[in-house]
Amino acid sequence: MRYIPSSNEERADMLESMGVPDIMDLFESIPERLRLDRPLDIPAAMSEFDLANYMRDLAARNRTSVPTFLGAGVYDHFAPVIIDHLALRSEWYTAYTPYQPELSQGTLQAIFEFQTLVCQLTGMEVANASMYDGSTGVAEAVLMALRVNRGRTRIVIASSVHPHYRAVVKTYLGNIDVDIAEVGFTADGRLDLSSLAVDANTAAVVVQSPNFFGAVEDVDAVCAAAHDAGALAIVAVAEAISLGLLRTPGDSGADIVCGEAQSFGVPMSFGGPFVGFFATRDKFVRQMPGRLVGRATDSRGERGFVLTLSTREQHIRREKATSNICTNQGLFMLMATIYLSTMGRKGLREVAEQNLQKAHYAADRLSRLDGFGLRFGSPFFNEFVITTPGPARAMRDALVDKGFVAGLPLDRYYAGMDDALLIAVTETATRRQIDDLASALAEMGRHAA
Amino acid sequence: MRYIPSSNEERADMLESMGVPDIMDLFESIPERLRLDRPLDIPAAMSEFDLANYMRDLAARNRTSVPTFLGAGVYDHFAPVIIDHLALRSEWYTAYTPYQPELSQGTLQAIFEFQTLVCQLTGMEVANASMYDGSTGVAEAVLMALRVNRGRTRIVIASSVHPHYRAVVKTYLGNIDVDIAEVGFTADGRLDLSSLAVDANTAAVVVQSPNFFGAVEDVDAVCAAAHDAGALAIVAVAEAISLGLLRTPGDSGADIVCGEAQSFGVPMSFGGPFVGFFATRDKFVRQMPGRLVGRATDSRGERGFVLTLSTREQHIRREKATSNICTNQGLFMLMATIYLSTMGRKGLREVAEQNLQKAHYAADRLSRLDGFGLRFGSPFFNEFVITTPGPARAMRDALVDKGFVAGLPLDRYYAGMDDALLIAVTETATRRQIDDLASALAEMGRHAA
Amino acid sequence: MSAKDVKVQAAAGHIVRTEELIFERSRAGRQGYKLPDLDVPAVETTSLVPGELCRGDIPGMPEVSEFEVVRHFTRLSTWNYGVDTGLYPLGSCTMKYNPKINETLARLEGFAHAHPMLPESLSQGSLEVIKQLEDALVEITGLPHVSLQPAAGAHGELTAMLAIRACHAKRGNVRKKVLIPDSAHGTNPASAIMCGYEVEGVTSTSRGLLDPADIEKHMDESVAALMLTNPNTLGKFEEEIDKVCQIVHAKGGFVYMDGANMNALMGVARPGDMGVDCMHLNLHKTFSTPHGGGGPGAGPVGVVDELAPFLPVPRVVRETDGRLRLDFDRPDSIGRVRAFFGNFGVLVRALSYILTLGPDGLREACETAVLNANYIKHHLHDVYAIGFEGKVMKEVVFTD
Amino acid sequence: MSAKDVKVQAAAGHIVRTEELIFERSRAGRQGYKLPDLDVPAVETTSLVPGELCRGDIPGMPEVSEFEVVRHFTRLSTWNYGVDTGLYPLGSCTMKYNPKINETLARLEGFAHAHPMLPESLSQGSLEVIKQLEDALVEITGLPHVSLQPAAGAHGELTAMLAIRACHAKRGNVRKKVLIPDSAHGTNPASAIMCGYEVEGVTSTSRGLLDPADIEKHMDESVAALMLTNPNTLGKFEEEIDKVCQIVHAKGGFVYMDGANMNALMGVARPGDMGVDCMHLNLHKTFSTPHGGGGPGAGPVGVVDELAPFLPVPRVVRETDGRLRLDFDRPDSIGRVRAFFGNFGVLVRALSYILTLGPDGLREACETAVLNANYIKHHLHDVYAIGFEGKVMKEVVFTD
Ligand SMILES: Cc1ncc(COP(=O)(O)O)c(C=O)c1O
Ligand SMILES: Cc1ncc(COP(=O)(O)O)c(C=O)c1O
Repeated sequence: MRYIPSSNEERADMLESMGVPDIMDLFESIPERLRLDRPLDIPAAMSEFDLANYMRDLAARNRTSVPTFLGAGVYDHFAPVIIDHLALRSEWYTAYTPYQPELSQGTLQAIFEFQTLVCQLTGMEVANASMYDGSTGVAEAVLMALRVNRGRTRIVIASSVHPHYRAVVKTYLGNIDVDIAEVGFTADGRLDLSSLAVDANTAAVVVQSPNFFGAVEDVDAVCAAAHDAGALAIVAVAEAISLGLLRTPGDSGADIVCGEAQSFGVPMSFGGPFVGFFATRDKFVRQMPGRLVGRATDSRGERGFVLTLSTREQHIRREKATSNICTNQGLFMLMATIYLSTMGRKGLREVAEQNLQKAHYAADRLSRLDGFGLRFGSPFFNEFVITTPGPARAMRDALVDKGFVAGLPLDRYYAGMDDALLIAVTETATRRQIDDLASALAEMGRHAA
Repeated sequence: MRYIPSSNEERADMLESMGVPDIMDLFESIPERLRLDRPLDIPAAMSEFDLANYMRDLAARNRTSVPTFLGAGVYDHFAPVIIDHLALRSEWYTAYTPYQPELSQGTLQAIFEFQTLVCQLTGMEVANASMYDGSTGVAEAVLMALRVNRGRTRIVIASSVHPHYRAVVKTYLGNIDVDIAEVGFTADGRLDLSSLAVDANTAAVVVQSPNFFGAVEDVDAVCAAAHDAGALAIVAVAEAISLGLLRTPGDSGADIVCGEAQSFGVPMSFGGPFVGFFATRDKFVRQMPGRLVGRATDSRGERGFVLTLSTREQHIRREKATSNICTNQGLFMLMATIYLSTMGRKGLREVAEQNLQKAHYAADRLSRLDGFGLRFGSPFFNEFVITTPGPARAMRDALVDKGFVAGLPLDRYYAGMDDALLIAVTETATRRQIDDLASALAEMGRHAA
Repeated sequence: MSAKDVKVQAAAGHIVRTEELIFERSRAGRQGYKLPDLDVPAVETTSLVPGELCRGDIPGMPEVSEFEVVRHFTRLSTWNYGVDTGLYPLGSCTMKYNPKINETLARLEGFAHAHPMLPESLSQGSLEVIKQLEDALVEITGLPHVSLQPAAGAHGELTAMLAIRACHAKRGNVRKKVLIPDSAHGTNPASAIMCGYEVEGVTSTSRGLLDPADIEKHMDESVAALMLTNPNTLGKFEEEIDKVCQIVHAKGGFVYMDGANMNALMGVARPGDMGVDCMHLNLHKTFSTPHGGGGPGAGPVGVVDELAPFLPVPRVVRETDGRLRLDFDRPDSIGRVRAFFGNFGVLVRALSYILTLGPDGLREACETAVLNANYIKHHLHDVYAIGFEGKVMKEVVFTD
Repeated sequence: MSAKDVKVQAAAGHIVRTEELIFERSRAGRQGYKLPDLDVPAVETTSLVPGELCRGDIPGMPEVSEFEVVRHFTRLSTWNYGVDTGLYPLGSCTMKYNPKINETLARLEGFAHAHPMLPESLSQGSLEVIKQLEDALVEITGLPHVSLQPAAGAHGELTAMLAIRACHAKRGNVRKKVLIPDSAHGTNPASAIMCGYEVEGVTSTSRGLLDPADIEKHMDESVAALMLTNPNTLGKFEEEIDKVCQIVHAKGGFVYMDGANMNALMGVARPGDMGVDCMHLNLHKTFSTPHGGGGPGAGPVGVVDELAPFLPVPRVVRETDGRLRLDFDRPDSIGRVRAFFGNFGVLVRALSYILTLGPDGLREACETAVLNANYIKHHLHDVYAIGFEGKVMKEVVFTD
């Protein structure tokens, strides 16, 4: 087996040196009755050449070359190629979790830089080394809020939060005695402040902005409402590029900001691996889940980086840990850090601007088509919902044959949204593609009418 | 410009610190009359995103997905993917020529390993750090032979040597007073020993094996004939995989072995960059062109590697150098070294065996088709010439539409070979592809008949 | 700021002796990117989003050239040590070779550029990867249902424990506690707690193993599950695991096995055959996917039939015509444990590994790991004190 | 064996302190590869090729696992220093950033997997790369014909000098010698000699420049060409280059310019406008393609109309319908200087660089290089003695 350094001969020699006649003698502690008495029934070993062809064939069965206007928490952004070149340096990806600082200064400094960038982007004070993804980050944020507001047993979450995120929160909270209340949205697609009831038993209010419909929420108002009742305000961000343009959740008063950083140079990869980010206020740091890296100075005054405050973590506190998270998304955290370093102060703003402009151009074009319209009237970033003449799902399917994935039909996510299509437009969509989509939709519209 | 570290502001500061009002003042030594008074007329700067699309479009205009049976000095072999992963480590490809050993031990040790591998494969005593490619290697070998046999002014070269190699020899020798005699081939496609005339004025005889037709030459006999007249025997190898199976040129008596190592893990890349190898006998080392790395021991007994015998080189001897070669094919030498290390002693043999077996299977199938036959009867490695019913070029062109590149028509290279197609079959050709080619040819044959 | 300043003894020296923070390389006006020109008519930003919803400039964010980014992260990388740099004889975490071909395949355009919300008809390649990997892991673990959704080992533990709890709930009694040996990885108790269970410790014998009699004592109707690690964190196989499982089952409990050390069993024995009800695997250990300096991982969960209805949604199902689809209609499911379908890129790598090794290769990897561990034990036996006597599996504990 | 054992003062220390030769890692039976099974009926080898034409085993060749190959070359690499590792202020050789995107693009399947003998109709992409790069270099150098065939700078020198000689030959007198300043790179005289010329040295003035009066003295009907470097190896621009060219031309000679230092002129001045007849460029310097630890490079040659017929075959020609083809019908050509069409993969990178920078970027790169060199000169002026006074271009010579 070409991945195993030693040869059969060497292994025989090793056995001999130990006075062990047969390799199976080393498995003597596994009782005969518990051993598998046949070879595994999986495909026979493939050569690299055959494997590459096999996987290439599988990959080709995904049709990824059609222009898609899909978003819904995963965005097709431009990623500078240096990200992949750098992340492919094996010192990064073959390294272990940075428990031994003397072998891990590279990873530790990168985490420190990531944490700092997350703080800059969110307007928060402290950030961790990453969560599995945006959805689990929100669930962990809610658990954290329950620790901070110990005794409170109610959570309010906007139904304009990504349906997957809400589902994960429900799964995570399913077995503890907590009440999850959903607050609906107004006709313009934003959290309905008038029905937002935060009481003294509410540990946190969760809002996402831009929300699942792409609309920019009035985060200041939501935070204020939460704070008025002593609840924490949790702000989720599924489209991290928006942080380059929109008012920071920190400025709006958020206590916890968490979300998905896939937009920062991470491939869509059928939904993962991604990288969740998580930031909060200094005063809550001991309740924060996940790893945290701090700057250290040695006796000679030289700088170094170490895992810090690890008493919060499961490998120290076992039953009392803030979370069970251990392995997180190290390498993809690195990729996001490289992305942000490359785009930098100006670039992130410019990408965000281009998303805003292109999405509005598209929304304008599509909503003018006969039979189509914008579902919601509130300000949006790079995603919006259009109403279609007839069922959106059928229309989406028909357009696939014309070479487009026009967006996500919302029928499965919200009642009464059979005619709603969620459309994302990033900087990678060309005007030509948008115009072509408009023409194709217009034609569909004429047939539907 | 994103590749330039400094900003406009910084550059302005630098100018100021030097008391220089305008950057153009630094160009004052270029007289006004010699300056370009307009911007260059080349396409405007592209973003990475646009560039990637642009080049992807160009690449897609090459049709490389059709199975090809082309060889003729460039072979489609399997290359383990680790080659590219390792060669993409920037310590390798962004390093300079290893003039400073303290910054270049990696490159120097790799060269040493390459040289050693080349010696093992060719059966020779000393090898250099690489030549541009196989063709220029042969030309340099001839020049070297003229230095070794100073005073002799004749070279004999087999016409079964790759036509490009012969052309390059002609170009390199065009301006010195040397006579190039070609010796033809027999009906079985090998150098015609009976008409090989080596006289006391002949500095070298050049033979290629396997030769351009894929046939294995009687290298022992050619070397003996050369040696009988005091000439050097130069053996060229265009298909380096053959070294895993065929008698080494060193054992056959070669004085210089040179050739193309593209087969060792180097992509075909429309003909370059490749990597020429060059080996000779210890006694001729001072006449050898190119760089040579030796093992050094420091005062503490530690091992290191250094460029050695550089008095042969142009940067020391200027007019008296053995060659003008300076930059060679460093990175591709590394790739070949990684290939050979990975395949190793057994793997190279196994690849060679598979080439032999598949090529003979193909030759057998194709030569049995009505109207087709084998042009030559001598033993061959992985390449052979078939005769076609009707012009081979037209047949090749017609087959392209059926999704094959069936081989190389030889009409442009040899008179009287209008019906000859040079076909290479490597380990990457599947039996299925060979069978399909046979069926397609059979059908063509029926139409031609 | 996230900076926590700590004093340590001595920072490690290195050939690249200094590397600033990326922020310290920043100078106003430097630029590392270039975007295509905007190809739609530009409209005033504030006419699209009201000014009060917008942020200003991002103070502190770096401004550096592309070249500086490259140098920075190249230099930083050289401060890391990884399996490609040299031997990494770390217990439990199975630092094995991360095959390069897997990195290449996970980056194939068709995989890397696949949006998870593409219609199923355009995602058959991804669904095949998931299905084929599930099938292979079913065979390797001997557990008939596998979910690939969990993002890491601890996430797999959580998922499995949630399924156990849901099953107990469905039966009418969620029960109160989970038995966990002291030597278990810290994530085990933390995961159990997250599912709302109390943790009760069980101790191992002087031979470093679980004692069935002791388990018998702990076991009653209030115990939802026993979480054990096998081979355990001392590197030893639980010789009476089948008996332990019978004891737990007899009282209506489930046995959860932490499969992080599965490298020492692959192809030789299957937890499903031992009576284990559910387990997680760490693909970033046993199945060669990179540790990545702390992730991403993947922590698939395998379960017996009884627990299958509770696995997370969606499940990948093969239709009679061979096509694959996503099944969301699982009323008993614990729901989603994360958005989308797991760390798909990691799954591509793990499948590639399994296809490369095949049945013989997996077993060879297992045998070689066990051999190497015992070899080290044998030859260091005189130098260090061995924590516990007897044959070890893939790791060995020394004390000094 | 190729081993030459040398004694040196001290081998450099390093974090990866030891790494054996790959041969020393070898053990019988280790294996780093797996091939697909042979899918045609296997026939006895000796029935295909007679035994006496075959070799035995290959003694000494390594037997190592894939993992060991990876570790070996990873560890070795860390002993190198490159532009990604840190500043590389090397004169003449223009160590500039090697953009990563260029590496990616050169590896596109359509380029990397293109066989050079594919019919032209299947190679239009490659031919476009060649044509478009030629066109850009024509504009940058001001010389109307460019050949991309030479594999490196020295190879370009040889190609150009062969063309000059062929042109003289066609005129009836190949001439005898070539004038070369003492300060020229060693490849210049070596290339001239390879073309059968004698070399005559010319000395520079105390300002480090050529003296037209001196050239005038050397120049007669026996001189085939003057080979100069501009900016020269002292980093200075030849201020009277146009006069020098006139002097050489007046006697029927050609002026060859070594363009290895073109980085300091790009976009600001063009050799073709100065009277230069031919030159080479080093794409692995000025146009950002990697040095690769000693190659591969590419050394395109640009020439005036008079020398164009002598350029190597084949030439890429655009048909009236826009398609490209290879033109072999060039009776005066010096022939082939290498097999196929040059270091194509390097050409892809250089074209990518030029398209990325555009006219403004190329000029900015040039200006910045000249600024940096003068800045160093200015600020180190008091510390070291400057070899020659006056403004420098992209490099500066210090003596100590
Ligand atoms: C025995 C054991 N269980 C569980 C885990 C947790 O896995 P992860 O870090 O992937 O969450 C680990 C590894 O850290 C482990 O070694
Ligand atoms: C001035 C000059 N001329 C010519 C060359 C030769 O170029 P190459 O090494 O590519 O053959 C070099 C570089 O080494 C050089 O600096």
